Amino acid sequence: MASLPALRLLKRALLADHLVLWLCLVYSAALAPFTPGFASWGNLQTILAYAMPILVVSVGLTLVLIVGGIDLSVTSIVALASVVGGKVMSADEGWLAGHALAVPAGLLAMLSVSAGLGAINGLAVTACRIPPFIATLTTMMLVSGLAIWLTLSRKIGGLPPGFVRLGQELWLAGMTAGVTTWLAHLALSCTLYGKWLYAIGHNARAASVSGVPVARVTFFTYVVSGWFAGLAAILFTAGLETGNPEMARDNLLDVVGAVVIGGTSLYGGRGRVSGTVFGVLFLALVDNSLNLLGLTFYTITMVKGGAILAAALTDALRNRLLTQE
Amino acid sequence: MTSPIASHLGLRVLHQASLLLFAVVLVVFGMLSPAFLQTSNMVNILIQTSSTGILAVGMTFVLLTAGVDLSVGAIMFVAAAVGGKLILGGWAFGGVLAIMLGIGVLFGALNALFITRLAIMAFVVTLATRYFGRGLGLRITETRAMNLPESFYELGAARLLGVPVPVLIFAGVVLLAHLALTRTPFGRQVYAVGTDVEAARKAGINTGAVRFSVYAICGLCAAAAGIVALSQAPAVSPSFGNNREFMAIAAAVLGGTSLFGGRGAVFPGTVLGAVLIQTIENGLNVLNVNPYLYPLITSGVIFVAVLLDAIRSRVLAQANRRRIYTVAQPD
Amino acid sequence: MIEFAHIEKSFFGVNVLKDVSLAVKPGQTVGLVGENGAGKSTLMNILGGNVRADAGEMRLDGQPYAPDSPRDAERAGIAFIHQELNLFSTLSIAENLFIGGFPRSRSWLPFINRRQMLQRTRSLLAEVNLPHAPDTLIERLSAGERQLVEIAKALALDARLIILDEPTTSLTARETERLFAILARLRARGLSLIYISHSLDHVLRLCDQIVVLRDGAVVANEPAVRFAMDRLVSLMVGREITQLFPPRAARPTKEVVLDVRDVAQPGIVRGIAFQLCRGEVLGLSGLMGAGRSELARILFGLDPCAAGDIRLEGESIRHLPASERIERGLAFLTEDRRAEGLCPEASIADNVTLVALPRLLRSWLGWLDRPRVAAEVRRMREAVKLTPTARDGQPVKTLSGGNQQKVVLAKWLLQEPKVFLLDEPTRGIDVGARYEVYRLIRQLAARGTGVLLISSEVEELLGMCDRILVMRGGAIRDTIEPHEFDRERILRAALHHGGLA
Amino acid sequence: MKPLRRHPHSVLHPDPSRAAGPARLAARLTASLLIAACVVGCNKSDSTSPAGEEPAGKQLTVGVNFETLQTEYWVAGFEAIKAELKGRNIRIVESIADGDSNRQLQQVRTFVTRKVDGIILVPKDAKTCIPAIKAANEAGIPIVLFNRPAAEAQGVRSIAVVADNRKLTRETVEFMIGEARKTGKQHKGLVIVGDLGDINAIGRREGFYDAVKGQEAVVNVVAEVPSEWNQEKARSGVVNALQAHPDISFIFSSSDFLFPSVVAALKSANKYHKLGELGHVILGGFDGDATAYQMLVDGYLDATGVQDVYFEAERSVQALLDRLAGKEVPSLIRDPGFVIHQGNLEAKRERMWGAQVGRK
Repeated sequence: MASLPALRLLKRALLADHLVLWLCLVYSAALAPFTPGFASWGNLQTILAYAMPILVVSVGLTLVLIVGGIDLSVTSIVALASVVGGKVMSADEGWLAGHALAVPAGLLAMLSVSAGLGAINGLAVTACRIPPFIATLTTMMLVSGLAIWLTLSRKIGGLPPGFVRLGQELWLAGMTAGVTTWLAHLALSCTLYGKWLYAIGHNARAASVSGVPVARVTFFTYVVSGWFAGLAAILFTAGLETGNPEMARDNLLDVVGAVVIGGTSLYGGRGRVSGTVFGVLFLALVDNSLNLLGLTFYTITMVKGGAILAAALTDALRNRLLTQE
Repeated sequence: MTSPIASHLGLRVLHQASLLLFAVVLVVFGMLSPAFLQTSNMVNILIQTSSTGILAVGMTFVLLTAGVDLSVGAIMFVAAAVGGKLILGGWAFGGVLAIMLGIGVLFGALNALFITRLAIMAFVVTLATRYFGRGLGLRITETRAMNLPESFYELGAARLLGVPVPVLIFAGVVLLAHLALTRTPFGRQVYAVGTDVEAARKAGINTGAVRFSVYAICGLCAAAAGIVALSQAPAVSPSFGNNREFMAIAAAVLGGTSLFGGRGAVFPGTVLGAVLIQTIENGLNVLNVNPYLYPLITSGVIFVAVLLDAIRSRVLAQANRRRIYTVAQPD
Repeated sequence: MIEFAHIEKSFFGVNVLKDVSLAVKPGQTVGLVGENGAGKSTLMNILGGNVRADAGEMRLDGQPYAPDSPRDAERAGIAFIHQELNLFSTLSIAENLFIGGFPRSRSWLPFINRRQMLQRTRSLLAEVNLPHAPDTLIERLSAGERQLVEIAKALALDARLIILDEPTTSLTARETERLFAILARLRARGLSLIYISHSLDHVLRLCDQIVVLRDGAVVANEPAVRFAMDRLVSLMVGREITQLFPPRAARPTKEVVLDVRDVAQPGIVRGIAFQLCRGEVLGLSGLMGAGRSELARILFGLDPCAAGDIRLEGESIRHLPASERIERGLAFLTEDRRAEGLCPEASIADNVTLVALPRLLRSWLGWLDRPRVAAEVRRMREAVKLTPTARDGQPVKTLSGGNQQKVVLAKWLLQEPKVFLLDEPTRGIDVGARYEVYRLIRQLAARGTGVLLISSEVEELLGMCDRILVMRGGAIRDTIEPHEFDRERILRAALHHGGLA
Repeated sequence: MKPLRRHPHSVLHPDPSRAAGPARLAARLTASLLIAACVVGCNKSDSTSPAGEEPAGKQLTVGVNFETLQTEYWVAGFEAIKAELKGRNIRIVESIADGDSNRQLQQVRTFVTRKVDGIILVPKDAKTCIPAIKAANEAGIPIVLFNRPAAEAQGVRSIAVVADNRKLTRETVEFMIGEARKTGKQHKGLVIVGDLGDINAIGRREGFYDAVKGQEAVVNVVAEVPSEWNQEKARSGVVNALQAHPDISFIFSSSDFLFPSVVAALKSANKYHKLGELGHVILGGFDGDATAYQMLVDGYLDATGVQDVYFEAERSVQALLDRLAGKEVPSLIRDPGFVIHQGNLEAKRERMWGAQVGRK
């Protein structure tokens, strides 16, 4: 049966290590001739600028999924951090308006608030032992409500130019996202923390018997996830030059979708940062190309659903092939 | 060490934690506004719970098998969009309702097909169908709000023996679901599958069929919830049913349903959870609270409920821990 | 009653069953023994309808029998009681008995006839001597009681043949006796049994006929009276094992390494006091539920300790968390390998290094020293003689039970523990792997580690230990020195001079 | 004899630590390429050829981006702009941001990539659209903001064609208060606010409070119902408020599209009566959609604030063409809008988009 060369090729493709990356490349190659402006530097920039902040959120979520949890509050943390940043830095209404230290203080505030919110999630999950899904669902509602309440729905403009540069100059944003993603990758593959993360995701009880400080590592992971959301908030906020209480409001399922397409398991213990990178890239490519093709956004929504399903199907097929062999 | 009597009392209180919280919410709102505790307002709360409640009942089936369905809001939307189109196209009301329910089942079956046959995680499948459904619904409605004729409004306003029809539908769904879960072989098998799929398969249960059914039921409930929602506000807007899945899950979890499967009940559990959420919303309306505080208060109460539940299961686990010796056995 | 004729089965090109033929007569109890991987489970899965044979046939009462599902097998009157019980903890006893087919009230209504169900449950529970109400939830029953529910379930199906796979592993001695009494009654009623177990004394005691499988083929099929323990073992292993326990290399020292002083936890254990010396193998005997595992968990820091003191090399560790006790040299092999011992989906390498990783870092940042990690994995694999065909990156769930246990041992040995708590280290593993485990224990002791060996098998304790403690009701009831070693004395202390039921 | 062994490499999940060399290398290369691309790419941003030069004789292409099409109002605006462009033989590229400002930014950049000649944008809000406008400015593409203005920002050029939500709402509510005053008694008032994340919803909420401020003798606002632009929430909110205050007799809805919910709630409380009938609740709204038009015609609705969609569409396209032709165009074009009520229904219905849509 497998003697047909085409079939064998398909099988090998399915088992390839970076399937999603190849998918991205094939997809791009296939669409480029038909899509005006798709294969251009400008468009690549557009895609990257769009994908960068989402990537940072997704990487944080990847860690949480590997440890066997889930964090539904990441995008609302982005919103609140964005608001806090605006409140600190804005020339119009910021507490430190015009101050020389406004930008560093704003960055610090954004990152620490988001890490703090991550800590609340972490406490709810580890100390209170609330299932992560419901714990972070609650904080999602709370945090986004808080962001809107703090600003009374207003967007905060007048952000200092030094801060805005972070989002305007793509290389700065690219460096920030790239470096943190790379760090997360290294942490997962080369450090004790990474090994512990996978072990807890595989079997938290066995890990705890083996002396892994399960509660501490899990807690820390939620903090990191919150921190990544804060970092993403910096990119989002600088990119849109606005502290916005509904920043990233509709991105939650995009983020989860991208991570899952990247091959991270919702059951914990399985997943890679590189997969998430390609998952984010894939969704961004789909979104961008369909936009360029002038398709209506509901068609794009449907195609995205199809893409997620297709990715999951491929993953299932691949696992079946692996166990059959 | 606390005395056994005190800990026993504490246990009994914790057992009824969600009921207690519910009572606290009622008393607080009642004290702040006399209008709140009027019978007519209680009826209002029930009417307003109906839609989310039905959705949560369907969700309970899925959660009991350790699955999840993120697409219910989208199913509601598609069913309502198609139903709206048909009824504006002059179709008979009864026929439209039947078709809407059919769409719900169909969508649920689609979810089920991917989840049971192709063994993809429910979270991912229903996330994908959620996108798909919302896109499809927007396509059908051409992204604009659709106002529906009187028939839906009449359904919502009608009363049978003095009981509003939406409440009757809700009660009917709850009764059927409760009987199905507690009194039929299928219901008990749902619990079995949720506790341990592999064991259920070995026990000769057709696990595929059971899991298939729960998603179909969930789809059916979603469509029914859509109908009840339309009877409340006879219009399909592009945000119809958006993010309802989270409310439904929250209601089921507040009612004591475990996200890990095998534990939970439609009655009183899920019903209580759904009513609690709606009661908060209603009370805030009645008290004319600043709209910015709504999400903060609602999520605060949910958090307390969830926390109480977590404490309860911890205390229970401790109390149920096997004792090796008792004081009565001096040896 | 049931006949297997020339059954063949292979998985992924590996022959698991080779021309297996055997028969079970009505009312007969057949013991099925063999090392892990000998093909027992596959054969029984074919009989139970979980797997189909590649070749050969089965005959039930002379009729060809080829079940497609467990349901088919049940309809034919064959019930399979798995080692991991198939009960649903959140359902009641009655519901568990009838989960596969509830009695209906009326044919056109889908409702369960509860009255009939409860009534039948009551009579079935009476048959297995279980005095619980039919609507008791399974989660409130002990392991032994659950086993009895499983048997009642088989009876509810009107089974004529019951397959029991390792039914006694999680039972206390008293519960085992109770089970055997019920099995005897069932036999008297004409039921056939197939009994699979590593506890050879149980097999010898219970069965009429014993079939020995080795590498997928039947190597002996004779009446039980023709077997003796050592013959069974050598048939299973395929070579003579002259000595089941490896020889002692060194004597224990008098240097105390673990000092337990009046440890107590209300409701669990009380007044626990003993000393463990360097190089000593201290046995901990007692019935299941006597508090042995609980004591080990308290010593290791997984469960709280209300009173008393635990000293490791003279320093109190009572208030330290498990992770710090590990750092100070404590190790703990738990009884539940799958739930607490291993990360089944993770690789061999990751499992082996899990405990020792903090010592294999290159810098304080948590950077792993990969070459060293790989070297340590290699060293430990050799030390525990892990099967050489497995790759380091292979998930441990694909290994046999014995090899999995070796991985757990390797994980702790890498830490070079000063005190090793072993809770049922040989449960559910085959004879060859058992010997390896014993050898490793000896080696540890010889290197000066203090070993606390918890076991339900008295033979194992007698063969391995320098001293044996006996627990009952959460307290230590007897301490037995080598010159007093005696099966009966241990059992008497464990049962409180009641003797066996 | 040993049984056949499975090939050790193919059995299980790919092991990251010993993944096949070439695949891994390729993956790393691509990843670094992408990062490099973005670093190089941004320096090139100036070099994207400006598309602003006069396209003599060539068919023009205009990108139309709407933040949302969630309400009929936006659909009507969208249709009006498209009709306007088609009438002038201009090609249209469209995209909808679905309420996501980040996506909107990407979509505008996509327009720039496609080298459109002009952009008509309905921004998500005043501030988050600034980077999008900058992107268009940099590429030299004129950009018109439809219905929503951008916040003041240095060096950012755009043309905005807008109605003032706050002002128009204030006028509408002031008209309602006038009607209320005529009854000679004090009314209890209710306001339905929209999604608290939506800038227009906030503008209307503020307009409402501007108008009722100091008018407590006529209208005492006893209930504020948040709707999140959700019809079911709006209905239950009104029902609940009526529970607390059964004598509410003055309701302003921040959007006409919530009227079906308001009507349903009033009907169930038996309070839905025509103007002049006993127990009439003074009703007002905003947008001027088909439902509102029908309610006006049927005599249930007192007033609604109408934004002049056709005016805005025509002016937007004209402004774009003028700018392309090198003419001077003011940066803010006001749509005065108007309050439509029973008194001016006949005169104004031609400019009420809901009346036109309803007639179709």
